[in-house]
Amino acid sequence: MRAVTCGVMLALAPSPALAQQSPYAEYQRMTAENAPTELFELEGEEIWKKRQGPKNVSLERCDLGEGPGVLKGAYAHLPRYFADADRVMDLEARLLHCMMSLQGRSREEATKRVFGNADRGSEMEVLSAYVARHSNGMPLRPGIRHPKERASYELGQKIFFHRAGPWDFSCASCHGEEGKRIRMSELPVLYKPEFARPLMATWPAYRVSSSKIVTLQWRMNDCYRQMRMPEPDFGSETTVALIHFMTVTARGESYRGPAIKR
Amino acid sequence: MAAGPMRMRATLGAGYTDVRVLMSHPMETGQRKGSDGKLIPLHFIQNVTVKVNGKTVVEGQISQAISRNPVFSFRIKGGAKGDKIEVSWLDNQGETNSTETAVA
Amino acid sequence: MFVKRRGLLKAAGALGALLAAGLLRPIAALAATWNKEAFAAKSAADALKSLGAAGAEASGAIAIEAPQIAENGAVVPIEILSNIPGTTSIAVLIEKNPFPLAGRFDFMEGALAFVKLNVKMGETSDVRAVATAGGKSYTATKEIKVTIGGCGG
Amino acid sequence: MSRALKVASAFGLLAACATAPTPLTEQPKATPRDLEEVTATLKRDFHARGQATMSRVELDNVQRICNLHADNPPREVAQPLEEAQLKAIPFPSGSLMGDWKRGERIAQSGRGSMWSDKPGVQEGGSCYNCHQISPKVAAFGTIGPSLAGFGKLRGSSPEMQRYAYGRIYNSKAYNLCSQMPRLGHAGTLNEQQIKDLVALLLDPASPVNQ
Repeated sequence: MRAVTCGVMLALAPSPALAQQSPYAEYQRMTAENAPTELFELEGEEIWKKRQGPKNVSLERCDLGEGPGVLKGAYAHLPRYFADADRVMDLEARLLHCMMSLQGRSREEATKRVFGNADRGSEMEVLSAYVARHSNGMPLRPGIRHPKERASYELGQKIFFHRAGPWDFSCASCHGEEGKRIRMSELPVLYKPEFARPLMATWPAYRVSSSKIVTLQWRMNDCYRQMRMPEPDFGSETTVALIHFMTVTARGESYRGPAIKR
Repeated sequence: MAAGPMRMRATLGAGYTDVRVLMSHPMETGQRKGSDGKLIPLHFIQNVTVKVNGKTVVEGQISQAISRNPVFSFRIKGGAKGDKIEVSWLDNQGETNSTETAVA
Repeated sequence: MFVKRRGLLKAAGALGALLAAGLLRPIAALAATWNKEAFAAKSAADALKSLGAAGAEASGAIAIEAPQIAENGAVVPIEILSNIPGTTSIAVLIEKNPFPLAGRFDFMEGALAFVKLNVKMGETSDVRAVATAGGKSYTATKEIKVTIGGCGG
Repeated sequence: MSRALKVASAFGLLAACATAPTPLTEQPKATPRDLEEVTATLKRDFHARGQATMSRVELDNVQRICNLHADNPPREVAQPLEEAQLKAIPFPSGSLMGDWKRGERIAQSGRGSMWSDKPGVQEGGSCYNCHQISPKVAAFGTIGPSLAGFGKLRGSSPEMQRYAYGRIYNSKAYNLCSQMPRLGHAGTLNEQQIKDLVALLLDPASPVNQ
């Protein structure tokens, strides 16, 4: 009861109309209406149902937190703590977990090609689009009650502001001050709810400039590349904590993806 | 990329049926370089045909200026639940694909 | 990996080889025509001439819905509706593209003169819609600004 | 539902969500323990790729101090560190003005020092990502100040050349917790490339000063 009340109340909290202020708002609305995301969701559905791995089973019994095989609302409640893995997982970490535990695949094999390209998407990308679609219209309510969820949120916050690497960058170097741009790209201040909300509610997304679905694990990876840091492991505690931190900051926002990004 | 799946939705609107169709296609302009540094040959859909219950209602001719993974919306006058909508395409390399759905 | 090649005409042996070589057009397959001359035109005026729509008259009855500013020229959504009675075709031209004609749609009995599509734009340009009705041509334009963005990643 | 809860929801308050953390309103300061924890986490969760080796995870003293003070260290802490950074800049002798045309190319390019780049120095300063520079270039970032008219306002004296060179080589020598990378110190740009950027800023013929 308490959790439900919480979610409803948060959903009532006003969401600032930030997107409307952008000169690109009209473009973003029209591209979202006419995006080819469904094509990728369809591919994701095929992968979800495809028998794979040494155990030759599909992912249809994968428990994304709402029970084995339950897709509705699963994405809106991630990242969250999973007792079977004793850690907080985001969607991609959880999908990887299912590939390993259900399908019997090795981590090495399952993560060989997590980020695809325009010519060929990755399993992880199309699966993310497929799963996320089933949370459309539902408020983001990531886990925050379990001590490990709390710890993950706090770790994410610390990492967000942690400057390191040859260019001395933290996430906040680009996403810490209002009204800034990189080239023509507007930079959301991702530790503030009014910025995190519209952003986190639209991942994963079809990225126009790369003609494919991009995921949050990819976003973390590519930010660290441009921060001149070494590469984070796919689905690691670091990337999950950052995603968790930003999703908790955005909590209550209605999920409206997979969307479209520049 | 080879041409891939299609997806279509046909929904009753105010006085018309809205047909939204998605096509998986690279729509190569012939100007883009691949990872090997060589130009990727021109490869794009040239013809799009919409049929309602077997009768052609829209014939489209398009160029490489249509975005990768094309998405089109058309509107069919009137329409009723269960009407069969079929969309097909043909590209400059002779590949073709089609999909059909019933108006929902 | 999971991209399918469905209904590949090329697979049909000798016929496929001819098709691939461009020696035969698969007219039988789709009864398709493609106005090569109009699509090869390097100016909007030449393209319109090839379409038989030179001297189209400006019309307020053609509605073009498109964003004023596009964040990425690779995908620019455009929606065109002709309210001119008896419209039988709509052509879409991106004036500043190397080959301006992006598409031409013929509407038969049963279809509204409406199309929504995504086009590529190399730069800021007028988008022109040309409708034909009763053997006459009508036109409307809308400017779309295209910006580029990103930090090379 | 209790009366209190009804009141809370009527006002849209979050009182029922005692477990939900309060969002931050500003950048927090890290503690020395936080830095240890985060560095250890990154060491565990990251791997070397290409030129991006794991040594990049280790903090130097400048990063440490900026993290501990939320980028706003007290003057007495910042000053000695800035001085040490300044002293370590290897200023070349003679003119520091290179070729502004090459400088413009370097300013435009975002390449260099990434795991996806070829090792060694690339022709990339990423300058337009954060600064307006040549007024002709419309796609510029705004994280740093506009540099349009930089030399026109300041001239191109040897002192100004030295300042511009130093600022590009190691911005932290002038403002300890500046968001600008230490492009020379980090090995992203070499001496000639920094001279070319100095020319882009100061040369009267550069588009920056038109």
